[in-house]
Amino acid sequence: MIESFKLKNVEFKNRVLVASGTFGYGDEVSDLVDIGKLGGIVTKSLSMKPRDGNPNPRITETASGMLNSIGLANIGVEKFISDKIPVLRKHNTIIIANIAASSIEEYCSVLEMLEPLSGVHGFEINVSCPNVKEGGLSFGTDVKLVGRITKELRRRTQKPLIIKLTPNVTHISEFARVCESEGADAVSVINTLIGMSVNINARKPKIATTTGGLSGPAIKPIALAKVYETRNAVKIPVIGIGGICSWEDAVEFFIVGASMVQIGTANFVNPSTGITVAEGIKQYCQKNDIDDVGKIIGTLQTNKTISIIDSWL
Amino acid sequence: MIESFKLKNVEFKNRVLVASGTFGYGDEVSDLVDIGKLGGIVTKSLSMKPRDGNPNPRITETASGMLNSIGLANIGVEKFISDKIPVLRKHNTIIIANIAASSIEEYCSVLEMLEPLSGVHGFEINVSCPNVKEGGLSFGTDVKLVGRITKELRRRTQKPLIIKLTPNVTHISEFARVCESEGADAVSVINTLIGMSVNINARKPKIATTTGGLSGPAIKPIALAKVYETRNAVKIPVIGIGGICSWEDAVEFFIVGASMVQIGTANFVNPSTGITVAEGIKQYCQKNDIDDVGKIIGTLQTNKTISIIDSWL
Amino acid sequence: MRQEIVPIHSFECLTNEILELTFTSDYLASVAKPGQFINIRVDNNFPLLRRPFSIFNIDGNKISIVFNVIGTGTRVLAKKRKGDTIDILGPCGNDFLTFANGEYDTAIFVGGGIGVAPFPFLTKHFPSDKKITTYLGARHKELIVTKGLKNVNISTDDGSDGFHGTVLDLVKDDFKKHDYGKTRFFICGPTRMMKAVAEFANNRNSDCYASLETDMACGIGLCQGCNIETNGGTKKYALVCKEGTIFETRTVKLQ
Amino acid sequence: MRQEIVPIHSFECLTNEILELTFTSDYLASVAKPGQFINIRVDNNFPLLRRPFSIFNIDGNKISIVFNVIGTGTRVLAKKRKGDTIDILGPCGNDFLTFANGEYDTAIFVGGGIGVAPFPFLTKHFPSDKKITTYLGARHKELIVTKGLKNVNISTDDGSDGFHGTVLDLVKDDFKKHDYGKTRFFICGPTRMMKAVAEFANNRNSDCYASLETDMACGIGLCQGCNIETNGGTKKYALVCKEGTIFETRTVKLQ
Ligand SMILES: Cc1cc2nc3c(=O)[nH]c(=O)nc-3n(C[C@H](O)[C@H](O)[C@H](O)COP(=O)(O)OP(=O)(O)OC[C@H]3O[C@@H](n4cnc5c(N)ncnc54)[C@H](O)[C@@H]3O)c2cc1C
Ligand SMILES: Cc1cc2nc3c(=O)[nH]c(=O)nc-3n(C[C@H](O)[C@H](O)[C@H](O)COP(=O)(O)OP(=O)(O)OC[C@H]3O[C@@H](n4cnc5c(N)ncnc54)[C@H](O)[C@@H]3O)c2cc1C
Ligand SMILES: Cc1cc2nc3c(=O)[nH]c(=O)nc-3n(C[C@H](O)[C@H](O)[C@H](O)COP(=O)(O)O)c2cc1C
Ligand SMILES: Cc1cc2nc3c(=O)[nH]c(=O)nc-3n(C[C@H](O)[C@H](O)[C@H](O)COP(=O)(O)O)c2cc1C
Ligand code: FES
Ligand code: FES
Repeated sequence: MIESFKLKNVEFKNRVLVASGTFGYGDEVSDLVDIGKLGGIVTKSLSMKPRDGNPNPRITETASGMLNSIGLANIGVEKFISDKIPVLRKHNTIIIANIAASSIEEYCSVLEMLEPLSGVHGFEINVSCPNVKEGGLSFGTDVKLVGRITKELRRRTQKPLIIKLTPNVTHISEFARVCESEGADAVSVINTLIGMSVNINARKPKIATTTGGLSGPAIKPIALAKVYETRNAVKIPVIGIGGICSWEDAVEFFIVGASMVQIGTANFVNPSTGITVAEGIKQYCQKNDIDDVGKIIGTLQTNKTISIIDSWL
Repeated sequence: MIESFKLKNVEFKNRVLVASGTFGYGDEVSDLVDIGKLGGIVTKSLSMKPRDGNPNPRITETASGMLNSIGLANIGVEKFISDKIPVLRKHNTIIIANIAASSIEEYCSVLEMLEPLSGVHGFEINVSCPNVKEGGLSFGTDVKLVGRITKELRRRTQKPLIIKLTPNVTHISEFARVCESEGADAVSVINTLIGMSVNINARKPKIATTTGGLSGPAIKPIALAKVYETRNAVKIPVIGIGGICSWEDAVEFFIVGASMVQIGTANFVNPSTGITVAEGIKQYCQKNDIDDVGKIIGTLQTNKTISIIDSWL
Repeated sequence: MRQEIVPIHSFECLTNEILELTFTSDYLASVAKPGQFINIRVDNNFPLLRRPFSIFNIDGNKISIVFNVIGTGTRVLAKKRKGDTIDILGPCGNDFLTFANGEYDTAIFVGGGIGVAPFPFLTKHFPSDKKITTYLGARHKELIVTKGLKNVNISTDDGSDGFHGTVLDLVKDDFKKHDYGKTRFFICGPTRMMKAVAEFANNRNSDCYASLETDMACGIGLCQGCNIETNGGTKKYALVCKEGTIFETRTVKLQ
Repeated sequence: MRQEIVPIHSFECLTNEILELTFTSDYLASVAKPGQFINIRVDNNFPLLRRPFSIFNIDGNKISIVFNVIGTGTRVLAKKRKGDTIDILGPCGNDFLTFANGEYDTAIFVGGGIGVAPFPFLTKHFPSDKKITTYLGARHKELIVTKGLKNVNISTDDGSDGFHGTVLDLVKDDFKKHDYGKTRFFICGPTRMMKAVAEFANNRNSDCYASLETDMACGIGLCQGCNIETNGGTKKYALVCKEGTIFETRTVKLQ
């Protein structure tokens, strides 16, 4: 039974990764989780300088979900290289460095520092970051900027380059297309949705930054629809993310067209979710005589008799 | 204690309405719910011709939410006028006719038929409909078309004109602004989010149309953020919709800036939610010596020390 | 129709897999009819939507339902205890008795799996001038409930109880052995089974009344989510929760 | 640290509002220290996140927590029964005993409301060369738990038990009457109360170790959601779940 997946020159032992910002640098839970069984780890977003992150409160629970505004608190790329890579190397899994930045130059510089290191197998680019030059508007909602970021980074790396798209746009497929045409190897879909929650007694937002990112099972239907839209627009692999808690959830993403999946919020509930999901997928395939997980990808059977024009909500 | 709210020339006895498509035409549950206690009823979307709606299955449950793709099944405006308005007149509440259409002309014609009738107090325009001329792309994601619809309808009605915006866009505030400048009296925020769900055994979408509209508590954080964004962009009232199940939920919407709220999915669980929400709001105000519900609107206290540029997720 | 918070009176295991939950409601007991269902909010927060259950029996002011644990909602329900309350809305839907009168000799009840649920209550109130023959089919014997039924014939897919085969095979087999005269069918179960039995019945020129099942968001006609395609009526679709759940099988497309 | 599914051994009402839940875990019993907490998944689906609870007592392989019902999670937890299982992750956080040794005569324990939770277990294992004086404050008497504590002084906001006033007023009052020598404070409760007591302690040149509470998504250092601002350390924020929950109050900004 083939569980593995190859992206450019990198082979993932299975199609289940842990999502950026939800698994630290892999060293927090090595006593709880057998990390070698994961397809890969996407690191917390790394920026050039260390970032303290946002004031508290940074998180709040919502119905079947949570809001967060950690503020990309991270140790900075230098400390990552000196302190974390030696530890990460010991895990027998693929390490994808996720990069966040507030200018195109910063994206490039962080990537260039990591490119030569054999402990980093590929890159995922978080474009849901405020563009300082544009007064803080997110890169990820501007299709031209996402194209330029992809182009600049592509020139600088031989490793797999994955662009992580934000769902907070009208047509995510436009963004996926520009990533594809500028040479990205894959797109990750989705990052968190903008949301908020209010403490009605204090009349204050429940997280300090007013709005935050919504994640968890609540967003799974939205994520599936975005993956499906993306998959129908591009030929490069789509990595499905959003509310995955079980192998059944992961299989839904495969069926709509995701080539790999990432586990985010569920790690907070069960740090070993990634492993139980990977094992569940394997058993599902064995039970159903599927000899390669890849054969499930994009197998959704839709009702062809319904035209778009008829499909009013 | 003032509970009422005046929109243009229409006075709502309280700020809680039931949302389009979730309360029929008010005649399904008159034995269960004392409709006279609602601020108002927004009717199921009405189109020129009757619509059968989409094939089954049309609904499926998701984590703290549901997907629907009813297909705007409705009896058509003529039958609405002949069969439903006489019944609706008997309810001592405000009736807002929600209009759906597949061309600007159709929006205008339906509105013109309803405009002279005293049983209809105002209009809510559902722009999340496929524009047949554009091959089925939604009107609601094209800011120019939403502007034109508003302009054309405004010329044809003296009654409150409310545009119901879709959340499936990058900047909902742009849409609210064009509605305001073309003369809308209010905007409703939000309609459902595009989502999907898969039956992994059959490898088929759980609803016949593949994608559907996500509603319920799961989307409340997104709806609050969209209302907040809209409220900060326009001066006309914003009607908050999305996942409201309790008076506490409604107060969250008021605090972020909604002038009224609508109850959707919660009606399916407890058909009298609108009334319990309205009563809860009243009691909350009395307990807190608030003499007018309006005094809560837009009272959110945000942390001014955090700039946009710093507020990375 | 009312929404009520009612106390659970008792819990009973009818088999290793099937539970009977009994609660108290004067109102429901006084108005509910065989074939109607109630819509239960199993918990305050999760799952979001109510779950529909057929009325299994009414005795004084005690109403009972039967169910087996198949997912989130039924799992939560199975954890309730005597003295806990549940939030119910009902009675919903039309009733079998509306279709009970007419010119036929024997009422044929066919229940597939948990589709047995409405028949005990129906048996109790069925016009006494008709004979009743009941057929139950299920995957295995732990899904067979005979409480409150008359003249029961059993089939199981695995042969662990009664006839080894589908319930339709059982019916066909039994019909060869007996003459039930003019028959009318009342059926409830998985759609595929109902489709097969309905064809058999309609081919014999028997009317067949089926209690249909679809996903439901509201159960009371508000959401329009429970549609089924009709066979050449004036409307393309009917709402199962309100216009049904019971339909004459020739009027709807079972699929 | 482990994730385990453990059986509930017993449930006891300590007051009309406070429940003690006891479960069995050989592992946890062998490693957990006073002041540490466990993170409980109260149900499979809802609420989504685990809920943190301090370890109240360990006796053999029986571990107990105490709580009162304040929201969704604690309501679900209160419905569990002996024999049900719960999903726990722990032990999490640092422990009070690390800060117990030193040059002082009396350990002052101050618990506000359910903040009493860690003190019985701490009392049991506290270095025997120290005297202990305990102060409990709560809104009213149903929130007062004295089980397993030594030398307890009580205050309630409504005067229904003990001193009528805040726990800080009680401490001040009692300190006027007695000489406790050199003191060190160990406190847990609502942030406002901890801030006030910490100021009092620090003003007396006593160290004050507070077990802090923040919303937590993971409880194990993965999400970075539980930050608290530090007082001029090298880092602006510390993670309560991992670097705490116990901090010397001069090192963090309580607000
Ligand atoms: C009018 C009506 C009357 C009903 N009467 C009864 C009754 O008396 N007793 C009873 O036990 N059930 C009855 N049902 C079915 C019952 O409502 C469902 O079993 C219940 O909603 C399942 O809820 P759940 O949350 O446990 O399962 P879910 O978590 O919603 O579903 C679990 C799994 O089971 C599948 N599933 C869900 N529903 C069904 C189904 N009906 N058949 C097969 N697979 C399904 C789902 O696809 C999913 O994979 C009735 C349904 C209707 C519409
Ligand atoms: C390290 C740590 C140890 C803890 N130990 C214990 C313990 O031993 N016993 C115990 O009972 N609790 C303890 N708590 C608090 C406990 O985790 C919360 O009470 C619990 O998470 C509430 O869950 P809920 O779902 O019932 O409430 P929710 O539904 O999450 O909240 C209900 C309402 O209460 C408010 N609320 C939530 N948490 C608190 C709070 N801590 N204080 C005041 N209001 C709040 C919410 O804003 C909301 O309005 C501890 C917390 C931490 C961080
Ligand atoms: C607490 C938290 C921190 C996150 N930090 C990052 C991050 O640093 N970089 C990034 O690209 N995504 C980040 N994400 C987004 C997740 O990687 C993921 O895209 C999102 O949460 C949706 O998946 P989920 O529903 O499985 O959580 C974070 C999410 C959470 C909940
Ligand atoms: C079953 C269903 C049918 C709906 N039909 C309509 C409709 O006909 N017209 C419309 O403008 N909105 C329709 N909506 C959207 C709701 O009015 C509302 O905007 C949305 O459900 C979000 O609110 P909620 O989370 O409270 O349900 C429908 C929603 C549901 C769930
Ligand atoms: S279930 Fe809502 S209309 Fe039938
Ligand atoms: S709660 Fe997640 S890091 Fe502390």
